[in-house]
Amino acid sequence: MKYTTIINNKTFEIEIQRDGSLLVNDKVIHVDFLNLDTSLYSLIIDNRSIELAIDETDGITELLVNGRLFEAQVLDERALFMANRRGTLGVSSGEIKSPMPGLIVEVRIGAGDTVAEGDTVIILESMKMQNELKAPISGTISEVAVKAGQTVEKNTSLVTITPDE
Amino acid sequence: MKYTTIINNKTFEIEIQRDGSLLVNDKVIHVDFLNLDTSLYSLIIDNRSIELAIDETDGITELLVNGRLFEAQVLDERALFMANRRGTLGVSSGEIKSPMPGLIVEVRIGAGDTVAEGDTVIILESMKMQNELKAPISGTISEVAVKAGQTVEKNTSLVTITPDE
Amino acid sequence: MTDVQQRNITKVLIANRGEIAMRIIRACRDLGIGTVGVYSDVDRTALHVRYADEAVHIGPPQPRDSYLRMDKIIEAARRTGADAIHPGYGFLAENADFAQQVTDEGLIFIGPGPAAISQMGDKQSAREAVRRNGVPLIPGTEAGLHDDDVIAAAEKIGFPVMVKAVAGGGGKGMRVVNDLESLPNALKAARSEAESAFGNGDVYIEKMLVGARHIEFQILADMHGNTIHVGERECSIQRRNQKLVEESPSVFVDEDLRERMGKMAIAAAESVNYVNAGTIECLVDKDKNFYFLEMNTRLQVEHPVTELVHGIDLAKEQIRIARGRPMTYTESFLKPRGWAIECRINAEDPYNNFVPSTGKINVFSSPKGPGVRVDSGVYSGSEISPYYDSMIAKLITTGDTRQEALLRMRRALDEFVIMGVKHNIPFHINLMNSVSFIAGQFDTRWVEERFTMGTYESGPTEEDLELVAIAATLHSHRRRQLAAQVVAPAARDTSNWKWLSRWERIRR
Amino acid sequence: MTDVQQRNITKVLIANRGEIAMRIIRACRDLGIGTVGVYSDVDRTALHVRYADEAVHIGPPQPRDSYLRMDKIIEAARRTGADAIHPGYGFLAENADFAQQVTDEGLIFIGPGPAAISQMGDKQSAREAVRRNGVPLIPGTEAGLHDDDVIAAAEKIGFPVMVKAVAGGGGKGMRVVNDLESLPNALKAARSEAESAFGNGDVYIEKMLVGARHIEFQILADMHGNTIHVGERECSIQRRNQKLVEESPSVFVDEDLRERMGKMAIAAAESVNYVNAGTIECLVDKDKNFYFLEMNTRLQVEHPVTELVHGIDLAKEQIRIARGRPMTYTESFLKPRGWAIECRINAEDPYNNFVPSTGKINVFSSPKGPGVRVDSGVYSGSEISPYYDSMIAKLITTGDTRQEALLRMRRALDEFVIMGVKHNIPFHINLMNSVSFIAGQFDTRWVEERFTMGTYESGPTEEDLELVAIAATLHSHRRRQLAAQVVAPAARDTSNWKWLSRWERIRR
Repeated sequence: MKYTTIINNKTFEIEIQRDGSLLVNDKVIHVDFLNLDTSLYSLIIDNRSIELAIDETDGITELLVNGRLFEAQVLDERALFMANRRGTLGVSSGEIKSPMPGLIVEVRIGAGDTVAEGDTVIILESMKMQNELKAPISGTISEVAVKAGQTVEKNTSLVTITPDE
Repeated sequence: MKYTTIINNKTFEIEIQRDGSLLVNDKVIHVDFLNLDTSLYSLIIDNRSIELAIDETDGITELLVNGRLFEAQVLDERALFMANRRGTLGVSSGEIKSPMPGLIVEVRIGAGDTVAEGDTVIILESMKMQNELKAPISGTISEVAVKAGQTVEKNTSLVTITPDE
Repeated sequence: MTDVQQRNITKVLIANRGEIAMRIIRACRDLGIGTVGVYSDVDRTALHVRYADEAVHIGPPQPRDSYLRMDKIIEAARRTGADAIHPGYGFLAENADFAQQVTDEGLIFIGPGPAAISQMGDKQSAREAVRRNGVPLIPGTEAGLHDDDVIAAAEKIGFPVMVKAVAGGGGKGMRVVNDLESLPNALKAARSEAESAFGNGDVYIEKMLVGARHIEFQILADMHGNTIHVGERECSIQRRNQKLVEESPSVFVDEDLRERMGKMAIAAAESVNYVNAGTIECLVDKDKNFYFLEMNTRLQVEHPVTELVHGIDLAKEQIRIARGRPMTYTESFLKPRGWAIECRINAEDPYNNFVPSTGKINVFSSPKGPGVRVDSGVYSGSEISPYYDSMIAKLITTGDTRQEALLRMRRALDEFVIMGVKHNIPFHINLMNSVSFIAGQFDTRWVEERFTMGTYESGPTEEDLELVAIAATLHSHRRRQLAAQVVAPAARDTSNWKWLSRWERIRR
Repeated sequence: MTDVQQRNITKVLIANRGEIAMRIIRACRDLGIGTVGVYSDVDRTALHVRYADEAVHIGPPQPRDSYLRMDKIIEAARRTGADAIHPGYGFLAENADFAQQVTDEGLIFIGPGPAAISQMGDKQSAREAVRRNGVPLIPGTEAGLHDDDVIAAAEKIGFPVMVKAVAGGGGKGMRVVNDLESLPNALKAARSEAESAFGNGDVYIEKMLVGARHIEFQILADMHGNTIHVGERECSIQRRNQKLVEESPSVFVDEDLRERMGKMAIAAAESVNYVNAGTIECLVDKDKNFYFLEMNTRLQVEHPVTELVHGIDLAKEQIRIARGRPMTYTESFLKPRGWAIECRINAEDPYNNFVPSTGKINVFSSPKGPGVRVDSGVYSGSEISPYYDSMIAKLITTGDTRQEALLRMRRALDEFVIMGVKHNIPFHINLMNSVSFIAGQFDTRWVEERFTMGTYESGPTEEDLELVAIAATLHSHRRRQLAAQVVAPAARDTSNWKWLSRWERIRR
């Protein structure tokens, strides 16, 4: 099986061969990859031993290594083809979702506004805190789905940003 | 559903009623029994909170509460009927199994010998130790399945004792 | 011994949740005292409910309907026969009414008396009380002065000063003034802003402390007239007034300062006849001038660092004091042994403006070994709900020296595995790598103004990335293979039971 | 400072497994030193393999084919570029050949030199060495004496005495003799028994110590001529010569005895020019006479109790010494701070003659909170194999006093959950409840001769039994309901995937 794996905007071509060895960017690598418990894994390559906690949700693989979190996209040939056709390969989504249930305190933008990556877009009150939700990418606000005073559930879509061409 | 549960040679008649409440030896009890993780459970009855680790193997339910281990037999009506017919209800088995893989160092008894509960029957070497395996009940040795010098796997049947009438 | 009534405590109700409830349950168990936990709907499976001897349900998740319901908590104590209530921190811990009601019910409140709580709870009455005992306050003026008097006072205090609205809040009517010249205009602007915002144009000024540290002293006082301090805690690593890292001792406090501040802290506690454990919070400027900020009339989140360098158990000492016994110690603690650092592990995303994160903790594997203490109220499988604060654990390390404690903390942070919610362990790792933190050079504004995740995070090496990419790929690959197997169940020729157990084996 | 070559250590290979491998990996991490683990076939998923920076496979499960293979271990060090090897305890830790080979390869052996290991490894040469430095030995005779000389010696030594065969083993040729009268016959019987068992009738006698305690002293020595002791450990709680519980300090040791035994321990270590950490094991009789038993030339299982009462990290100190640095401390430790107790948690069944138990650990949830340290090499999901010893964790608690440490231990034992293998936590719980143990009244024979599980275990109350019966019934009931669901798959109308996830939800 051939996969294209994108992590930190870097692309790795990884082929899993019949004998279990890997071709990583055309280099042969022997790996020892074991599941230890629920989402805990141990990987030994060339005597180097690392332990990872791995979770996969909505097509994003999250990997925790020594306290640091990585997000990877693993695409097989079909998924790669589809992603290329849609032009969504490696592009961050412009959708801001509510990271937790809470109360919308302030909506700082309106549809049609332009925002820069990192601009505060919405203030959400939850867990005794006022939390600033920021634009993940630069672009134009295409949709604002909530208004101040509204309570929202976790993962509610709040604002959509269309990236600049 | 009605169950007969035997623990420490005491018998409890427990009926699980349709509304989820219990009849324990004819007394109505409301319980809050939750699974927390793998074999961890929390039980609250009448504000009393206990945590248990529970495992069931070969019809024996093992329960660990505050560092103490209990073994229970839970029989539904059919199983109770069968056990009564076979006369095996609440009777410890006279079979000695190997608790771990190891080497039989010594067999102290032969078929036909009588033994008392607690007599050392076999010496098994494993984990750098010589371990004495003792008779779980008093009775007559009906079968000796191993001899000194033999290596055995975990749970190998070693000796069977027929209880005295 | 003075004539104090000795009271017996055989069962304690803990009016709290999370790690502090666990901390108090453990202290009670160490003393052979029974425990009663209380829980809201979402906390049925919480650790404190599992570990308490008894547990009483007290209502819906919202704190105002459960953990803040004095009537339900007192009723729970009565029903279970508890003879004392420990409030923990937060919730009802600093509520004088609650302390009063508990006492009126004939129960023991494990904490200070209602009068001390209410005197220290009000900023103005607290300042008045401690001033009488000679405790230094941040220089400033009273409210209600004319501009001329304010200006004269400012000259005496020295610049920079802060102009603050009496009715203030949210930064409105507040001005930083760096020199005498700008003061009249600033006063005018602040008054008008406050007038329009709050309908009250009254302002006062306060000296602005630049580069100040937050340093606090642990106090213990019993009913026999003994009041001691148990050394200082350095709590300057804060973000939006939330402490993130605490240590004891403070790199900034020498023996002389410890002695002077300790005396001040005892005087502050004695000004309200304080009994039980409490904390005097201060700001200390670069020249080692210190000023009383407030007193917390309860056990603090960060109490473990004090316990570890002074070999004292503060929670047990609280119970002892509440029983009417003399404290175990009658001398203040002037010589910390070694160093202790605490990192608050919060369910919040350090890469995304520290937004809190909710959800189920899939994996919670805490570091172990020498010099590591973990106080937590969660476990693999527990839920982080949006109803309560986001702290999920406290990780505390000790060492002979600050450097050793720091290196241990780094190791322990690496070893800590929490999956399912975002958390701030990466923040702490970066902090432990920052030169300023290692050198002990920081003040209360440092994290917010000068610390960013990017600065101290070296990008992963090419080799690291490749390892992670390989793991991600193999993980996805296996999941897909498994999914393919599952949609073709006809191929199985074993019983469902066997097949299920095989499935579980594969997943392990 | 004497002229000692300073050597750098940047990467340590740990030639061991289990909790001690974890202990050393953590010490290295605290020091910023890289780590290499080694593993046999059955240890691929062991904790030490997961936590080491690098891991090298060294062969089949049997120790002789893996953890005892010097060649493979040295080869692993060479391949990974490790510059030092830590042997832990057991396996190759006290093998002089191994220490020599490691040194010959230009690697650093973190432990004493080969000469000291071999001198202390042989009972006879050890006795000779320490005797030269005035260390008291258990009174007795040489081998090879005539009966008359033996009888004369016995009169001087005093009764009871033990007659022992030189070629002895397994109790053969051994006799306890209580008075002079019975000695001649006993000698005759022992000689004839030894002759027929070993073909060698040579015997000697040794004073029999009645009611003796096993007390040992921790030693540290560096290359700069410093040798200190770090106080005593009480290790009398044993079963079949296996220590089960250790504490520091010992209730039996007063300041005077500590000073005298400490001097003796230093003299014993100096008799072989000992360098690095080691332990002098002694028997101490009721009259506080002490006798050298043997020296362990390595870190002990029970080293944490010493660390906790003296605020020292012995594993780090070992590495420091191996680097050629002077030790951090040059004075012996005479004043323990507080008390520490260690319980060895073994996979063995205390209700069934302590038979070891193997299998998969389904649940491993270790106690937390103040005053609790857990050193372990296992986790939920790991396998206990029959190839290695049965210790799965060390639980260590501390307190200001012995009583506090004991109560903490009780609490921590209650909190410890291990499922899947039988273990000896019930033994420790009963021990902590025993009056003799609480009073500190025990000797090395006490557990075997006077402690039974039944004596100290109060039967469960009727109420407890009922609760447990209810839990067992509900558990079985749910499993059966679930099984009924599974054998009727036709009733499902959701996809396999959804159904599987529901199944998993139900199981949680």
